[in-house]
Amino acid sequence: MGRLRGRRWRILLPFAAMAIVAAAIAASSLAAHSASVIRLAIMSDCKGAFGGAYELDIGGAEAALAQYAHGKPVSSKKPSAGMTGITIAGHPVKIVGYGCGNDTVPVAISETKRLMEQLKADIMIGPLSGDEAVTIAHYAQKHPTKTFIIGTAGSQDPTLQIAPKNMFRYHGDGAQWNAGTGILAYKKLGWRKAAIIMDDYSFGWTSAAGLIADFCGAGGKIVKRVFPPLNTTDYAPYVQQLPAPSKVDGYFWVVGGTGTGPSLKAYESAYGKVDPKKFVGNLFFFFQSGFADVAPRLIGAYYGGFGNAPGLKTAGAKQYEATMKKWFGPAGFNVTDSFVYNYFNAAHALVIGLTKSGGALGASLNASLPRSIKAGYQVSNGGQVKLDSNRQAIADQYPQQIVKGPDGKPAAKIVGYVPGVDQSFGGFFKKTSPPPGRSQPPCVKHKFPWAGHIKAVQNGVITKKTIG
Amino acid sequence: MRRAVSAFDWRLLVRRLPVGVAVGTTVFALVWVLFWAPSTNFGPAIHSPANFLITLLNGLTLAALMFIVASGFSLIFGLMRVVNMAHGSFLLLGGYIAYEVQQSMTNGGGLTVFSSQVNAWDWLVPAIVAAAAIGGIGLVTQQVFLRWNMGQDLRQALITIAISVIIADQVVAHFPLESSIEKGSAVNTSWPGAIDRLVNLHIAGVQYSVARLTMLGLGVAVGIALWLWLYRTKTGMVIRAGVDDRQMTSALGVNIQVTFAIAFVVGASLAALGGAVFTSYAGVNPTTDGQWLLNSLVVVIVGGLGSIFGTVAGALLYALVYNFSISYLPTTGGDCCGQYSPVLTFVLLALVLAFRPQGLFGRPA
Amino acid sequence: MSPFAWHPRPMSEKNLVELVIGVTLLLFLAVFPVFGVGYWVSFVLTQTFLIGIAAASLVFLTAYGGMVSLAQTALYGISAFALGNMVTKGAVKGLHLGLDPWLAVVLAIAITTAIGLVFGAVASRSAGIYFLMITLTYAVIAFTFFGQVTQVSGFSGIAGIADRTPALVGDPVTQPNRLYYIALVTALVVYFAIRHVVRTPFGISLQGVRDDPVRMGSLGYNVALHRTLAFTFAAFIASLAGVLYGWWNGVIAPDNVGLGATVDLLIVAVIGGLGRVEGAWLGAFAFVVINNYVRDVSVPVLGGSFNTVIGLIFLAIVIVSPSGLMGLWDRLWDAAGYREGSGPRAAAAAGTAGPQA
Amino acid sequence: MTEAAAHAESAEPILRLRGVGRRFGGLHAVSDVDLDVIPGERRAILGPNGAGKTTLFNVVAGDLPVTSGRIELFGRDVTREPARQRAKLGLARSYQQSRLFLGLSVEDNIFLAIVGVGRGHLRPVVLPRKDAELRARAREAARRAAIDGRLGDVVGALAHGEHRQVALAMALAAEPKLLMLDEPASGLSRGERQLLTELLLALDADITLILIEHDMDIALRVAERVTMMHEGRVIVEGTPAEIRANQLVHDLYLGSHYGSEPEGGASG
Repeated sequence: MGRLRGRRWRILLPFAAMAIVAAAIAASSLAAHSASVIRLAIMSDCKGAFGGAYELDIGGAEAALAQYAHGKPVSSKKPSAGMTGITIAGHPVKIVGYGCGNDTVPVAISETKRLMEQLKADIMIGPLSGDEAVTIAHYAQKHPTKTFIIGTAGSQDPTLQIAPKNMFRYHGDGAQWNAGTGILAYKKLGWRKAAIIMDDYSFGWTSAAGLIADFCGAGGKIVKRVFPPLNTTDYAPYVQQLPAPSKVDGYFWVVGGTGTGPSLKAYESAYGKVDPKKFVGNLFFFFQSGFADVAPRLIGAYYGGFGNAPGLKTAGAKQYEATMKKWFGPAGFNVTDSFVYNYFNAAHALVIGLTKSGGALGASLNASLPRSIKAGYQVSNGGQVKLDSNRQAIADQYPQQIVKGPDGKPAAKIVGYVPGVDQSFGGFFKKTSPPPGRSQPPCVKHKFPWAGHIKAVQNGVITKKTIG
Repeated sequence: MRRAVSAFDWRLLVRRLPVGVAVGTTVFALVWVLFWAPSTNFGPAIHSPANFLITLLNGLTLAALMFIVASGFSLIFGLMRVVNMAHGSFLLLGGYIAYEVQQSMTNGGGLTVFSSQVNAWDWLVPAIVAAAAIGGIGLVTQQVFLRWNMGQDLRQALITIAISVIIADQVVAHFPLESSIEKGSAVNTSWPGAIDRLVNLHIAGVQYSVARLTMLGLGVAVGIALWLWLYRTKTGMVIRAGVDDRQMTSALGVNIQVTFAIAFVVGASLAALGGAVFTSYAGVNPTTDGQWLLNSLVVVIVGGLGSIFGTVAGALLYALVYNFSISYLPTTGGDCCGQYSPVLTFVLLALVLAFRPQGLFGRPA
Repeated sequence: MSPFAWHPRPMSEKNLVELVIGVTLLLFLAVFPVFGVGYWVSFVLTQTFLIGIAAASLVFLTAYGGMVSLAQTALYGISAFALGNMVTKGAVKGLHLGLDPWLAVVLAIAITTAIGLVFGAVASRSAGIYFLMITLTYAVIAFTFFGQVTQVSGFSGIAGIADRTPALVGDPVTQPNRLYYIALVTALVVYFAIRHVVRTPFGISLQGVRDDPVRMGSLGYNVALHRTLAFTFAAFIASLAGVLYGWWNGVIAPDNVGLGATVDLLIVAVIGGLGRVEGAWLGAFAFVVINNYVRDVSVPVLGGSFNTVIGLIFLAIVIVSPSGLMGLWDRLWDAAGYREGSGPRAAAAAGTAGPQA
Repeated sequence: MTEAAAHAESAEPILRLRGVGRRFGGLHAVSDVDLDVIPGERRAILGPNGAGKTTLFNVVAGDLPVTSGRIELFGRDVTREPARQRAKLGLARSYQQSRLFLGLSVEDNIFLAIVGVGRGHLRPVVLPRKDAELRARAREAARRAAIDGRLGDVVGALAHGEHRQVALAMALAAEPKLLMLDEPASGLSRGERQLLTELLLALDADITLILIEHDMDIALRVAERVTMMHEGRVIVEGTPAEIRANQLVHDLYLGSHYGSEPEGGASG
């Protein structure tokens, strides 16, 4: 090194600087961890197909923390600005970070690692979407000291197949959300023969499984299943495979997120204007948070819900909606949206669980998390959403219809009340049966627990009239 | 070749093999689609001519849209050797701009308007505004980021990747404008009422969308306009000369920088025009940019970079293979085979490139 | 002339300084888990090592073969998918063959290398931007294949790979240090393997192919074969990264090989510098750290999320130092000291033109 | 041995062209060329710019396929063989503008020329003894081309004249039976030309040499026979003396200006 002369030494200065920065970062991640603080992470999507739901998810969770755990939102317009003052059972709760997924598995897992390992969260509320939840369920299995409460994901696997003991879901999966809607198509619309088009991935299959099981269970026949890949540029060749409108009574339309508009446009350029009476969709037909672009042409169409019940006039619903408006009214989002509702219930359950465990985490929190929780849009079981043995919700569902709202714009209206839908559809879906897929489940007649118990809902009031 | 091949020359056979395979495959595909096609959705074309015609038209109209978008990409590449990885982002932003303009022209914001409320101007003005705006952004991009590093292919591609990352994030952060919190939602615009209907073609009783046929017409019009511009005007001649030999054109005393700027603006505007069309035809969302960057790349790779005829050929091949493979692959149960169409499409493209690395109409590297 | 050339020089003052820095860094990394922060061991650095290996396969092809490949992400994904399908068992997605973990590793590497051979053979007649394009097609084929063929994956991907690691690796969650050291050692082996190969007849001929393929033909070389084998070797390296990734992440999904991930790996290599193999790990480190620590930075006026910040950082790097951080180091060195007597350094620092522009 | 005697012996030609032609689109760069070169011969190919000399080299070496005719090398039909097979048979060539590997050192460039005609192109390990032997040969070739002072330097950093020397060293290192040099003297200084001439004259008698050269002094000093080309065709063939005396040659060539020729095809 003697040969190193003059100003060349300076070259090492950037390295010294980098070393200091690295040491500082490392030290800061060490120092920040204080034992009595409960560290909470909220995971949602800020990019990709569901990027628009980011603030809704965070808002839902934070409203519950504000209502039940003394939290104060930094901004009532922008939930992701943060929250202070959360205290549960005498323990301060810190939101250590918000996960930003993009509806893909790799980002979900690296965000989860960032939140749980770098930021050292003890508990996660999230994620938003199905494949993300599958991945995080596997992660949860390997990290039994952490607790995961699914935000609003609709895949079956996390609780039916993988079912880690530290993962909870206080809302239905994609199949549950559609329970009753197939029966409605059979009874109310009089469909007997229908075709289905579904996204070719796990949420599309799960969502379609609910409609197929329900419709076929009532006696209907699915004559054609078409499955376009996600993010298809041109849906025309797929739509072309659907039987012409004259050949079937209707279509189940399970193309969602960003595909609803393009696929319906492809339908219109193949067969002319959409006849809302020949279309039954899943939640994506009137996705209040964005994607509502297709709703105008679907006024009158029925669709499966999202576990939510916009316009339901029960005390629980009113209380929930008032709570949301109280904390995030100025943000201007639709509080009946299940992105908000499901995250709200998840956070609410967490507050109850932590209170019961006295702030203890891990196994004692898992044991303390409520096996049933009072929820705004739950009517059966005394207004309590109950968890099954896999920690998965048994919840009421509400088939809905797109109607013209008072301002002339499309609005969601609930038309039916399907009490207490469980994940297995009364034993129809099993851990051992093939998971929903392109040709699963088969189309068979089957009597589901709610068949014959679906009540009509008029003006937000559940009537005694049975509609399916 | 003057000398006849006297003995059996296996090397010759190997060299001719690609052509033979290509011809054989094409013939087989034609026979399959026209006369055979067992256990497919529609059966052979002779049994179901209507479905064949619709598949064909779907392919042609999609090819037209692909041509509009990809011709811009090809123009920029051909002249400047810039692989503009921000092309998809230009399309995406163009689509959102067209949406905003149409919203403000019709009911002043809110949800999608019905085509019955939309006249030709309500469609054309948004498209023109989008094209102009993106043309401007293209100009800035070219002047600020690409002008001073001509010839550094990879560096320029990387710069445009960075720009595309920024644009994509900015779109999600700010669009749609009227939404306060649900940014990054999918949006679509409406076709004018006059073309948003079906027309009876009087062939096999097929009813077909006028909007899609208009799209086909627009693609042809863009193609003719580009051809006239490139082959019948002075600027066009300079551009073609530039595609052939940049140094020489520059040495002839032409101000090549002005030509570059013009070509970049036109290329970016074509992306935005394609975006405006796509927003009416399917709608845009934050994943659209990647999709269309890929579509453009595939079209120009297959067709041959920098060739307008290559772009036509690439768009036709890609769109037709895509459409026909979805409809005419056999379906033997739930897990086979129609859904493998995207895989098949790309395998085919890889094979085209394996035998003609420069694309169908491209010159060797 | 390709600007990515590795210029062999006798041990200069600079080499010596680099050697000292390298050895110091290595010693530091070797003892880091003892006092290091858990997250930096299990997440930042292990990820840096394995992404760096994948990036090194790209840098190798670029610097010594003149081939900028976009297929490296696809290849390392293929390796992880192969591993996942073979090693997992029970009610998970994929083939869940439940093979012996070591056997599965060997097969995953063999399959990926064989696919690399086929991919390389098909692409070997292309060069420059056309090579970039055909390898992009490979990336898309891999993505659509794993997305659509549910027998081997589907969009949810394959999980549970980390549950079935060899005993040597252990459970990456509870024993992250083991995987850390395995990744570190693999990275070192890959680094020295590349350094060695480029000094062998094969490596020197490959550089000849990079500089002038036609001339190589007239000297008696089979250019296409060289390209094919270089690509195969790079696929082999990428397959190592894939196996490590499978163990480390436990999950592999089609989006791991999507367009975004493909571009990310290119970004990693470019940030590090496409001219020198060391750059691969430097770029991986910078990428991982930036991705993790710029979350709360917001851009005035423009707005937007941290993605805008990442885009701006990347833009700045490409504009300021096209040869990446390693290039920046070369320039700093030149600027900081006395000019050495002679040498072609100016040519090396002149900038990054395209591959065979 | 005199030139005449050499030809009279009429050994089996080392290179035989029959009716060789090469077309670029409508342009006939080379047409209907017949040529016989016998072992040990020194042959110069002359002709004005655009006469097709470099294209002829390219088709003989296999860098360009012929569009018509037949090429025999060492008694074997190589018309359809790729360039690398012809190199293996013992053909080495240089290029008008030196085609060197600019990112590699002088020694590595020569090393490649040696490995190219031998075995072990794909050997991915260093064998110390084997490589030492190959490198010793490379250094020896460098010494013969008087470039051994720059062995470790990157070729991209060398001067033009040194490039010529490296190219020559590479051609010699391959130990070819047939050596084809395309304007080795172009761009060289007077001193360098002198050096080159001496190198060529000292060339091993077993090596057959074909030379394209504009510098008549060098060409006519080195060559035993001369082939004159014009517009892609061979117009005259003979000894240097005969060529000097030929009126047609004077009209076509000696009277015209000297200079480098930008020809079609892969000449550069």
